[in-house]
Amino acid sequence: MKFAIKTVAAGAIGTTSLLCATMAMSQEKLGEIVPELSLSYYAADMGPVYEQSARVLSQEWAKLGLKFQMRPIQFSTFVSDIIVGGKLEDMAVFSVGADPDRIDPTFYLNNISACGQRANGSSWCDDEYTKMAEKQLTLVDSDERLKTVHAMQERFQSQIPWWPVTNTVYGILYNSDKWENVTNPSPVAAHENLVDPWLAARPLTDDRILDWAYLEDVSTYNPMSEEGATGWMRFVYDTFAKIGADGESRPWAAESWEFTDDTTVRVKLREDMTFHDGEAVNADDAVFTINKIVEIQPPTMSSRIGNIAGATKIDDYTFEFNLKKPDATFETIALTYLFILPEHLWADYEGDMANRDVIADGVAIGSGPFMFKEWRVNELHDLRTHTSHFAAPAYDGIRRLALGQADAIRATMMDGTADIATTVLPVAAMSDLGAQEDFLDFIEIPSHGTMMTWLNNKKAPFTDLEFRRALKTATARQRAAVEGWLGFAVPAGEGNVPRQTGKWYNSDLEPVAFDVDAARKILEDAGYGWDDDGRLHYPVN
Amino acid sequence: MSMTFEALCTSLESKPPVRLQVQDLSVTYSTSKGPVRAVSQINFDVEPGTNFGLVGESGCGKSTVVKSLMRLLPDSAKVGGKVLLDGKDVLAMDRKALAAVRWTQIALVTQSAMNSLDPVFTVGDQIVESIRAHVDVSHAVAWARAEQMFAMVGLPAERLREYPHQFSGGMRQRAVIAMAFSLNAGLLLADEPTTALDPIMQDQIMSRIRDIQQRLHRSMVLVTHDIAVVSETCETVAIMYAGRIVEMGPTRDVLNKAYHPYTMGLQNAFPRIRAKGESKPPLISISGGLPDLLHPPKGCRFEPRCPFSTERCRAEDPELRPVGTVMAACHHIDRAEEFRRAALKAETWRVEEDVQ
Amino acid sequence: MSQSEMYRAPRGLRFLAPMLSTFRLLLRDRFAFWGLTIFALFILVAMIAPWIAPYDPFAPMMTESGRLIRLAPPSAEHWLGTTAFGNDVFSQLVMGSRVALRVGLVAAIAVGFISTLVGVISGYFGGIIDDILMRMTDVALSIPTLPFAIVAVGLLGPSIDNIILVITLLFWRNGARIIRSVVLTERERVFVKWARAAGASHLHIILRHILPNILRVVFLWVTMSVAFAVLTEASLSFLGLGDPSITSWGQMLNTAFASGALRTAWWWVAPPSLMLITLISSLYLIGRAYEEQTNPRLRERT
Amino acid sequence: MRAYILRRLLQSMLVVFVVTTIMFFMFRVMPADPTTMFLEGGMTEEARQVLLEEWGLNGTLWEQYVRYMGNLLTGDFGNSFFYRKPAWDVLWPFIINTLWIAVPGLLLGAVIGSGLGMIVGWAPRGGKVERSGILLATIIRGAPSFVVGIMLLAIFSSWLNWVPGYGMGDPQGATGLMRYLNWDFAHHLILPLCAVIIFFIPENLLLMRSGVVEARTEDYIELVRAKGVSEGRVAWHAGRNSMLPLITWLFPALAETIAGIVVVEIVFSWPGVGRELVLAVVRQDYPVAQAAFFLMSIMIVLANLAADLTYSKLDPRVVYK
Repeated sequence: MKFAIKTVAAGAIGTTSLLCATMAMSQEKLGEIVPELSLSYYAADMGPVYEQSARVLSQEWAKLGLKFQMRPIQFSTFVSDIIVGGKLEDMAVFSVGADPDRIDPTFYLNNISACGQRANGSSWCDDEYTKMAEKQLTLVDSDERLKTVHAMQERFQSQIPWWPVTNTVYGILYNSDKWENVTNPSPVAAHENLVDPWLAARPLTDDRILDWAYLEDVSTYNPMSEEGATGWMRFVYDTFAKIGADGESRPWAAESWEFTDDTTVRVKLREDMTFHDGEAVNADDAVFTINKIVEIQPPTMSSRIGNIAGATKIDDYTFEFNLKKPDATFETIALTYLFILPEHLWADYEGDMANRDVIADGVAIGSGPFMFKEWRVNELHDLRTHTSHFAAPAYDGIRRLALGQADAIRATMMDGTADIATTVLPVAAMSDLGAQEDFLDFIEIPSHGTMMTWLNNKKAPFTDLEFRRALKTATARQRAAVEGWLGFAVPAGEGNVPRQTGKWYNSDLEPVAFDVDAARKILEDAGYGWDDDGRLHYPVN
Repeated sequence: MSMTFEALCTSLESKPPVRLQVQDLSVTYSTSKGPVRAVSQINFDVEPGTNFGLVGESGCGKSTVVKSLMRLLPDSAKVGGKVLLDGKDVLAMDRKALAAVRWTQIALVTQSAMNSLDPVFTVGDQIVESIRAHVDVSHAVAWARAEQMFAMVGLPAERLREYPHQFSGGMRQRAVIAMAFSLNAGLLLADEPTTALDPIMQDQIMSRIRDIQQRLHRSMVLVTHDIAVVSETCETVAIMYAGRIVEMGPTRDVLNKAYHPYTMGLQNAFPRIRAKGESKPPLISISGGLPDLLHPPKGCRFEPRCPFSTERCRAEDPELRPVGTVMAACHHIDRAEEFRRAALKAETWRVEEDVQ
Repeated sequence: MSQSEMYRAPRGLRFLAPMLSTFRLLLRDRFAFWGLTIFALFILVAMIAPWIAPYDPFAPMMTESGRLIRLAPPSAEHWLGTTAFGNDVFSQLVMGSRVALRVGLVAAIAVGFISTLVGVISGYFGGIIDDILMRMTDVALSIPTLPFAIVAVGLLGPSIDNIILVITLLFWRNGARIIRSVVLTERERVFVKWARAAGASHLHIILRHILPNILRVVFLWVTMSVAFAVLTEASLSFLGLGDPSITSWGQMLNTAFASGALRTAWWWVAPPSLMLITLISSLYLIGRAYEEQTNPRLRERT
Repeated sequence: MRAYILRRLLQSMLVVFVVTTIMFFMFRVMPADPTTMFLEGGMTEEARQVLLEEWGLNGTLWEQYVRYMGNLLTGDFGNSFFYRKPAWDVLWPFIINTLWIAVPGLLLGAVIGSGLGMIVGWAPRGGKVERSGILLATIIRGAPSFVVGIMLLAIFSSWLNWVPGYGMGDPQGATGLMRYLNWDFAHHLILPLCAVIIFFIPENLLLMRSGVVEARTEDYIELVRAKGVSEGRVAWHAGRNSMLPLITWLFPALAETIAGIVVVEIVFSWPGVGRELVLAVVRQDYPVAQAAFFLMSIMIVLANLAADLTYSKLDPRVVYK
């Protein structure tokens, strides 16, 4: 019996090795097979858009002979692992929001592209590009800075480390029977903006409270430790400047400002400003706030105050910022972000200011257009208009309902409990409602929010420029915009800066049209090959 | 305005005993294998204040008779004939009238002492429930009545607050008896009240029931398979076999001068206390079992086990006919004397093939 | 199913006999009959799902002019209309049955296996082992099911295999207790004591005497855990913690809910809800009727 | 009796301790770390270390565990990462909201369920009432609680528009304690409460029914009927005896019912502990999630204890050794 087994085994080994040999012969001009690639994207907790987009994009990429393993990941795990954790395995499709300070291109140029940056998940590191990135930060003169920014995009476009797929179109749905002059905050998302549409809106009926159906993202009313809802905080605590649609900073609490030299900015405050408790606002408050912030370095503000050395008072309504090094983004990122705290309420507070419970101490007092009235956690926020504010809105108060799910928001909009809805209810549903109901109007907000495709630039096959070029050529931007975002997104431009940021976008980058055959041609010229069942193989080297 | 305790007692004591007349009572159970005539053509009367015995092997339908008197049979049972309580037919009463009669006119002492009381209610509450269901009295007054009843059956009053599982078998039966008399019902149905108890307790309970009967002058139907108990307790007795009354009459006459072979056999099966010096009669049992009531035999139902059975017995079902002071359902009543003598000998009952 | 009936069964059928008799028993009960037929129907639909689904569940339905057919009510081409993303609801519904049964059956078998293992070991051996296992069950019993699942899936990532793992971790505990109590009664049976006295090994006793008798309870428990598994997966998916790359009914309802179409697109919301109800209640019907068979007191007495 | 309670209490505390430990390690193993929310905004590394320090997430896992357990004993659940105030202050108002739908839901569900169960159990065997009763109960039991929620929403809120389907009260409604004692709150409470009640009815119904079916064959039922009491009273005797299995199931089943309540809160945007737990998990806010979880396990353990105690009240035969 034992003898029989041995012969059978020997025969088996013989045949299999023969088979391998033949196999190898017919494929010998093919290199190793390109392994299955993992495609990470936001899971269902961020809504169905990402699942649909990832599926559409992977369908087209698969036509290059690639095979994908879909990997939905929850938002917080995605951010900490892939965006900042450096654990991007192969590819990722995700999106970044339309924050106001991203109208300044630094976030796209530096934070997610330059070497050594924490948020550079695609771990692309190009010395020439990074040198330009550091330089652009210091060019206070915007014309000179523009040239560098455009040159960086040129360099980026030649290397294609990653690329944007679509730019998000946000939306506002409002009750047009009860409110008018609801202006468009484009390119910034409504929930991040202050002026449009919130301060512009005017009531048509005697319901002079603007009810906003939204979700609960405010964690505290202490501006030094609030990170999620910076927009809402700026309703209560005024900032020195506001960013306009064209990317320029417009005067707000600061009447005017100028760079007296590369590292000092002289700021002239308005003289008619008062805090919610009636106290006048002057340079002392501003200087006190800035120096306190620089002194305690609150963790949540660290990324924006790193370059500020301190502030010195000149006279009652003027003071100077002292910067550590020249910073081109100061006007657009710092001035529109820093707020003014009432010195008379904070000066003698010993404890850890960043974690002070302002509501318990009753010091949720700023100089912004709205005064704090009430916060029922997970239910609603209630602010009343600060009538003596220079840009006070034409109604009595704003109330934000923390409904947090689409169906409830839809119901409140339909029965009039809510007057305006901005997110959570999908933009497509908003436009449907706007069309169906005559008392509801829909406004489209093209924004610089971007859905982008990241590649792991440290790992084959993404190290090969030709492969990256082919992959970008086979990126179905139009299909993702239509089928993923249901038409409420537009195919993105070229390079790494969104087209919606206005002058910063380098419009003469040569476009890469979507063409799967051209992409396969690029791979063929680069020596890649396909086996019988269509799978892509590396070039033989 | 609810009655006081004294008013309750006087009204109860003044209740007369009840006359029971059962006419052509028959009960048929519909089972998956077909209808079973458990009881057919039962007729008997119970004079007010007298005790009527119903005797027979277990499974002869005596419990079914008792239950049908109070309409406690399951829905699958169809009951025919009349049951007259002081002239009113219980079987014809509507639900409300029936509820009014139950426990006020006719009370029941069940057989299984073990769980005839609801385990999760105190015994006192259960007695009070039976009182307040019919009489508008406060809980305290009903409780006092319950204490009175407990005294009557020789149980300490504080036991009323305890639960059935804290009572012994005998005590539980006495509690049920106390409950039965709580409204001094005219007629007491005692369905084998002592079967589940040991002999000593049996005797105590039966003597307890007897002297209550005398004192309260109630009528009673006592169901048992124990001839000794019947002979000491009941004035008249009916012997049942396979759903039929085979012999009925004054207890003394039926037991001493039985006319139906089954009655004779039944007596042999029970130890009888003889006057000193008499020879100890051998205990003779009746071999065989009850007929299958699904397909009852054409002739006399006792025929297969009767040592004196004849061709006629097999062919024709004998009617209950009066003879002397009793009634018996047998074709050969005239040969009773001869049968009685033969019945005493053991070999008569050792049934060889069809003795002629 | 008396002992003798089982022993007459030929040697090989020792395990099959109780199952066959259980099956016959179930068919006699009206509820179980309907439960079984509906469940069988689901299994059939799940098996032939790819062939009867007219479109790919995720394929976007386009008009000729390339416009996405969104939220279209039921029509000839789309029997159950389309979703907010232009996918065909009927195809998603049919493919959803595959997911539900895959989760249900795999999780139930795993749960059944673990609960039987724990139940038999702690019931049969008793003593320290029994205490430890039972204390573990106590702890497991006091963990709230869905919150644990929410945390665990949030932790492990929302793939379907993680959900099955979480369900298994959650639902073995109730079964272990039920099976242990049955094993305790079986262990006291005379023939078990006799077999022990005759020197039979533990394993032999468990396999030949204990297990066949408790198969019925295990069967009851497995049926119930299929229902629990389907229910938990649907709840997790509805809360947005399910696996978005598959088309489970819970996921469909989550997408509908997140698109605010709950009140308008009834054709998108009603079918998955009804499917869930029918599948889970058919399983409960089987479990319930089965429960009644095993408990003589409940059996209808005619 | 007291010895038994003591032993049960100790046992419960052990169970809660073990559950909390499991939860602690589960969160710590979680891949994402809670500073994620800030990382996207580009927080520097030192700032992140300051935060970790502040949240007690520094040091070895063991140190964190000992620190967490130590605080737990003093009732300090740690500070919420998101709200940056004690987790207990965050959760405290939500507990009342959850109890508003959990307790009445549980009780009404049990009462209605067992009442129906008694009717179905008392009906003639194999009759129409029994069959339709069982079928209906099984179907409702088969419906996941969010399906029940969605159906209630679709029918009563959007189609008939009788009841609002979200939130706890009109935004400008009363505040403080008064908000719970007005019509507007009751108006908003109706739907979620019905969802929880419906979620409870089937189990109660089926259990009571099988209890009554078993009890009605007992001898004492015959004697009670012989006493000439009303048919309802006779049924009450059977029902009263079937309460025991019901109670033993009812309280420990809270572990499953909390699941139902979580989903109901999400569907109806009811600001309760369940909804906060889901939000906390998505936000990686460990302390709040752990505190919410701790609360729920406490509720279940107390429920088990309550079941034991009421059991003795209901069944005098049970004696505590």
